[in-house]
Amino acid sequence: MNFGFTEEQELLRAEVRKFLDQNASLEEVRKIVESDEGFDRHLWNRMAELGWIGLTMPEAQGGMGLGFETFLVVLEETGRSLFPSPLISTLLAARAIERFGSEAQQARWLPGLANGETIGTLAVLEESDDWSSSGVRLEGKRDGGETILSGAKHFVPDAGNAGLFVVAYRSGADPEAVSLAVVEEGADGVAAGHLPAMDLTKRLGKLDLDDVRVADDALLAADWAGVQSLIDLGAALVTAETVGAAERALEITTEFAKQRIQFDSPIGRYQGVKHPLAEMFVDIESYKSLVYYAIWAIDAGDDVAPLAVSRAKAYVSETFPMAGISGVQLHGGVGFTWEYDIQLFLKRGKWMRPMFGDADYHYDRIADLGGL
Amino acid sequence: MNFGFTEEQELLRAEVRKFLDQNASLEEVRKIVESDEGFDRHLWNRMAELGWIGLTMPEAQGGMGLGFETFLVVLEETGRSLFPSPLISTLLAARAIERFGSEAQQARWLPGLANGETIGTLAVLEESDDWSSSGVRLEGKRDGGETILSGAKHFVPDAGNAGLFVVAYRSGADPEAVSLAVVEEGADGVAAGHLPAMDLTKRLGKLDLDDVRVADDALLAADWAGVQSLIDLGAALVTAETVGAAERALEITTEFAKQRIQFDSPIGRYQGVKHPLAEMFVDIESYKSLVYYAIWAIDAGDDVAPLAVSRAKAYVSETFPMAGISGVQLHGGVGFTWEYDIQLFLKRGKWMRPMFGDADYHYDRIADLGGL
Amino acid sequence: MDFNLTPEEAAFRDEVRAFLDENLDAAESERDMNWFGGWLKKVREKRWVGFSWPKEVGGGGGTVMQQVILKEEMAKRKAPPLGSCYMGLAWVGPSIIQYGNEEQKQKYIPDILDGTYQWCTGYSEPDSGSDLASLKCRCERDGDEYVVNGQKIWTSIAMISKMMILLVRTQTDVDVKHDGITCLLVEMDSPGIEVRPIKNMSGGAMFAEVFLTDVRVPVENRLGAEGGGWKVTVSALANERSSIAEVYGLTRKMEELKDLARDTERAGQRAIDIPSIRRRLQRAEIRIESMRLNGQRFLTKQLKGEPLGSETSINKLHRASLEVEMGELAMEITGSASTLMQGCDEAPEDGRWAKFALGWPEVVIGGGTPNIQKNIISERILGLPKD
Amino acid sequence: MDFNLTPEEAAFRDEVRAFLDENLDAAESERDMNWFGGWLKKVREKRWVGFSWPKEVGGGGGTVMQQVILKEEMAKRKAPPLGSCYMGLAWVGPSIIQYGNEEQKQKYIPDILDGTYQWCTGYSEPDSGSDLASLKCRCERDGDEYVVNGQKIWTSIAMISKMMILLVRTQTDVDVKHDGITCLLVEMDSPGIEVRPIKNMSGGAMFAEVFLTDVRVPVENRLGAEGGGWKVTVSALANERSSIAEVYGLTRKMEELKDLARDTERAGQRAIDIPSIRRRLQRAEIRIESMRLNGQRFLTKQLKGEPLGSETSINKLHRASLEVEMGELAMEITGSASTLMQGCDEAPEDGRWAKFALGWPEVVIGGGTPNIQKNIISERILGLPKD
Repeated sequence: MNFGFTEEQELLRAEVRKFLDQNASLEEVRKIVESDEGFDRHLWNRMAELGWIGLTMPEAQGGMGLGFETFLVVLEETGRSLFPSPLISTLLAARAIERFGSEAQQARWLPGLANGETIGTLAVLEESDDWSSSGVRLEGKRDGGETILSGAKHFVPDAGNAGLFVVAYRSGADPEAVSLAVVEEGADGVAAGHLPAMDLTKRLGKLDLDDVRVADDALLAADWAGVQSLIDLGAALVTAETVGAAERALEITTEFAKQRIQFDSPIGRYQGVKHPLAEMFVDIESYKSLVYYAIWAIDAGDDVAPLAVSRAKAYVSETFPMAGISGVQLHGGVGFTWEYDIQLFLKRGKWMRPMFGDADYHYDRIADLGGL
Repeated sequence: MNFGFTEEQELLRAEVRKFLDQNASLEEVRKIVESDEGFDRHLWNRMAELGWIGLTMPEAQGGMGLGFETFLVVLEETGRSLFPSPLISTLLAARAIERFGSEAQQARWLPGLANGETIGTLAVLEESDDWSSSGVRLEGKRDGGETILSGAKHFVPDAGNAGLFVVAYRSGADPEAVSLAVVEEGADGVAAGHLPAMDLTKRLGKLDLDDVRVADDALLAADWAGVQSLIDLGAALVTAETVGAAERALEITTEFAKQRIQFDSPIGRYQGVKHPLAEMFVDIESYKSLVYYAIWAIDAGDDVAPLAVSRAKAYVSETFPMAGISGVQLHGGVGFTWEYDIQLFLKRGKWMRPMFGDADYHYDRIADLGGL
Repeated sequence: MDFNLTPEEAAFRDEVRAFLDENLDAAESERDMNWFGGWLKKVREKRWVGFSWPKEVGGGGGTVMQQVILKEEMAKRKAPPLGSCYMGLAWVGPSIIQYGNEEQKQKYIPDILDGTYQWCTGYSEPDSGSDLASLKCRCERDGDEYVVNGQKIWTSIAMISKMMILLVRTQTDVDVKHDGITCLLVEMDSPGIEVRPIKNMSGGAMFAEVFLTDVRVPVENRLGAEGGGWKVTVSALANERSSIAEVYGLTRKMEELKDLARDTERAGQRAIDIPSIRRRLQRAEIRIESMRLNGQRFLTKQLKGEPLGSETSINKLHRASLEVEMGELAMEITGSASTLMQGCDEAPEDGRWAKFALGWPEVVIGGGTPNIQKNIISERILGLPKD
Repeated sequence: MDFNLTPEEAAFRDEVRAFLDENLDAAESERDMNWFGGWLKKVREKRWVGFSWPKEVGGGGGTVMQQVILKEEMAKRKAPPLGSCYMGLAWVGPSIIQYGNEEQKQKYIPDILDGTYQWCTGYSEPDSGSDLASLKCRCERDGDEYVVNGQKIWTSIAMISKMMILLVRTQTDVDVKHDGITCLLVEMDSPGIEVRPIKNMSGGAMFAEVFLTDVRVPVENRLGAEGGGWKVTVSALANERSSIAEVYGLTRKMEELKDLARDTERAGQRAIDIPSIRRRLQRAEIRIESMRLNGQRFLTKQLKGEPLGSETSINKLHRASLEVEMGELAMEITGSASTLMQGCDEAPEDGRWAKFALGWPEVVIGGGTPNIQKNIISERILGLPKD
């Protein structure tokens, strides 16, 4: 029984925190998101050099071959600083290629993903906003040894910056006949862009596919169970990143409560302020435990993984958005001004809630998986 | 627009409160419920003499012919003092006879109900605990000009003390073919008694009917809509009585918070104590408004009555049980001892919750009635 | 109790309904600023702008019940506002009517009713918080002028206002801090006034900071007596006690939210049919209904001539949680699209719900945070000791 | 991270499972007191009673991980308790092992392990509240005896105990109130002891008040040094920090609650299929799972030799709300029958859920009210100022 991080992992955490503190303070982050791309390609490349992007990718392809448990440490830190980057998206694309791609496919795409040159993303949802297999209606039509994709993918994270899309498409009549294709930006008929976002540190976009011809060597050998394992992973990674964001939101509000004087004493003296903060702490520590365990289970290939992920995501989807609201409320008048940082975390809460399934989806999933 | 009580009604309230303060302090109530019957027949008779039991019954039958709006005032007071009595039960039985009985039937039973001699009750539920028409399975079999009832009615309020049962029975094959029969205690095959109760001030029991022969002159001309209007009335009266109980629970806990000293100051100084009390106050004032309005609508014969009742009961069923728990918790260690009064209100909350439909039932009813 | 209308009240309600039938059937596409201008003209003709004000100043002289009926019918039909000078109608006008001299009434009231320009209210200061009377904005008399120096904050629509009703301190050596406060009517283009909008988290700005440096205000622009400004303010504040309008605003928003839940499909079913969504909508609706009825209970007190006290905090607390909850519900209903903002086809209803979900703090915190409301109830109504 | 068991740990788990397979298959009807006696004998033979205690005093010498495994497997199979001297195993035994002399160990430990009789703990006093060290129970030495006068409250099972571990004040003129406290082992049938059960709202009594009037206790019954009683207590309290056992208790109750929801029909459907019920059960189950994992994170700290601090309040808060919520859920599931009590056929499971729904305060308030836990977290962990 060991529910803690190794010394190496703690060193990595310190390294990432130092990097982000120096390069991506919240003040800096506010500037970065004002740019067209919404992230800083220079910092992205430096993170790639430090090996953080390829951390979980195979060593043979330029990665470091480590587990998601180690990557967790990076994500908690990017969450803390609301760091804008296509990290989770790129990782999911790479994971798809690693698990369902041939050696040739891995060699073709993974090195570019690991070294930061290519930004990847996973495109599953369509207009129906349905994470089940029946939500995937984009048909892969066979035509002369190629597969033609025509339609649109919605709510695609980092769509406007991605060079590589791992696209879920319908491969047959069976409800679960869904597979994955790799589509590259710049190919004929591929158009993608960002949409106006509430949380400027996280961009969603749309991918339009207009008679895009995909050669067989760009099809991955995934079935619906495989796609679902990627959705699970996405939910786990988003939840892990939220742990960091939530801890920072709690810190910022706690600090405010210590500093802000009203009626001659800090507002943090009042139970009406301190008790909600204590409740936030209890929630954060609890979904932290849930997501750590889920990520351990993913790494260990344990059957409990999907259930563990859904429990964590249901908990965080239900509680963190309200924590953001509570944080703003406890700040009083200034909390909702653009100038104060707490509102950035409120927005992160709203972005996070539906990502890779909201609470309703995950409660239903728990039931489908044989849980309650 | 007038959402207030008349001077006469306020005088009645003062009179009832004085009577109950003098005769039914909580100390006295604790003694009364230890008796076999669980209520005080002497006080009951005095209340009858004062006209309170027959308040809403027709003047021609010994009642006072007033509206439920006036009776509301009595109920808030019996709620305040957790006064144990078959008041609501008797009223519902009388209402059934008044609305669905012939003049002869009214003359036969109402005077006894109005003057306190007969205790009445309404028996609808069966083992299935289902308030819909399909919950009534007790069949009325016709045999030689009589109707034979054989089966059991469950969760019958005041069953052990009632002399007269208004029993819902199935009168035909249609799902809504339900009517009412008057069954008297002492008749062949009728057996009823109380069951061990959590809230000793409110007794539930079971009515067993073993080939009970009911003559036609004991059948009321009610259909399912009529039965449902009685259920609605029951829900409204229970909610009204709860308003009084809730106000008293809040008073007791507030008083405790003012008196109880910890770390050199009254615990009521802390927001962790005072804010839950403020929230209780908001809830009480709000379901008070809802139930007053519902009872006005019943008196006025307004179509909104069922919807208004269900809104009030859903609100009170969801909030008052938690208020009782909160009251006990705010008392700290002593709250759960038999000696302190606050636990009596916690129990009242649990008794009230399912009576004439819990929150789930009433939310569904709201939807059935064309609401949300 | 009697919730029925008298024949006279019913007749007035029918008049309002008939007006709405006639004037609200314009197609949605026609509802542009021109349409709104026409609407304002028509309701002005009916004397429904400033309906509660006396007829002799140009108001409608409506009774309390008539005001309620008018607000209710307007809200039910989602009618646009009655008048366009928002702060003038809510705060400034009543103060001028009660404390202004004849000249001031003639100069300002007609423009407020016609919506000729906007007013703002210079009350709060950075350090005054909920303790309004502790304001410090300095004011010295210099001949026929007052000279003002200080700062105001949380001033709504200051950036588009032509006039400001301003509270200043004309006397500092007072025993009671409520004394020595004076109320001035100030032109916003006076030299020395700087307005800095406070950007909110939606990226817009409803409030501003107002900096006043040697701003000269003619003495005739004083409202009420010198040192009598607190009374002027309190009467304006009292005017805001009734929550009837808020309830109808919420009711209207609730109807729109239900429409959203009916029209949004989530994984093959209507959002409104998802049990967790439906139950939360139901709960919210019941709470709004209880606010409506609470408001009617308060109204009954008012009609009997009794003053309203701290019980108005009840509906404020309901509203605070409902504004948050309804925004969150809109987010959950619209799912992955919930955080898309105005300016793209994919954003539900062009991002208005996303904006709504960021808009509660201005409403909730503006009226005093929930914690403050709970203190008011527990201390003033329940009699618990101050913290 | 590694949640897998080592081969040795897995072997121990298998041993426990095999034992349970063999000894728990007795039919339910056989599970009477005789059966329980047999069970106690068998687990005593396995040395699983006092499993954490050193082997030399008769304990099992189990490692921390083995203790966790044993508790987990027992809870999963709903096995009866390991031992019957509840307070002795939880509080008294560890104190005697650490502070008792050889004679005391030989005299008391075997009886605790065998469950020969019950112990109770005389710690709290009417005015001491959460400030245990402020206790006042007077104690003067008279030759070879101590003479005790005072009152204790919230003493569990005092009415059925033969012995009491009692904290008294042997010195009053101390600088620090923790000094001057002494720990005595007292026979409950000593003259001058009066036990008054505190009737709880279920009508039963788990706690009692204990009145001590000129109670004479031989000096050899002192545990630890005179004036060193606080240390003895603190070590016993520290023993209670791990929440592993609580979690399995809740898990077990949750399984029973799910069974109840599956077996109860409400208006034609299983209660578990009613969306509002199911969602609340799901939420509760996730919180219990998070408690289990929180406990394992704390356990990891313990295994690394780090002390546990205020973070144990996390699971205490979860537990407090879960105990209430699960009781309420049981009530809602059983509907109209929910408030029927033991002693009639109509009461669901003979009224055990009704009793459960009244039983949370003893658990929740006993461990410090939720408000106190929130103060601990916000002050000691988050560093907010004291109120």
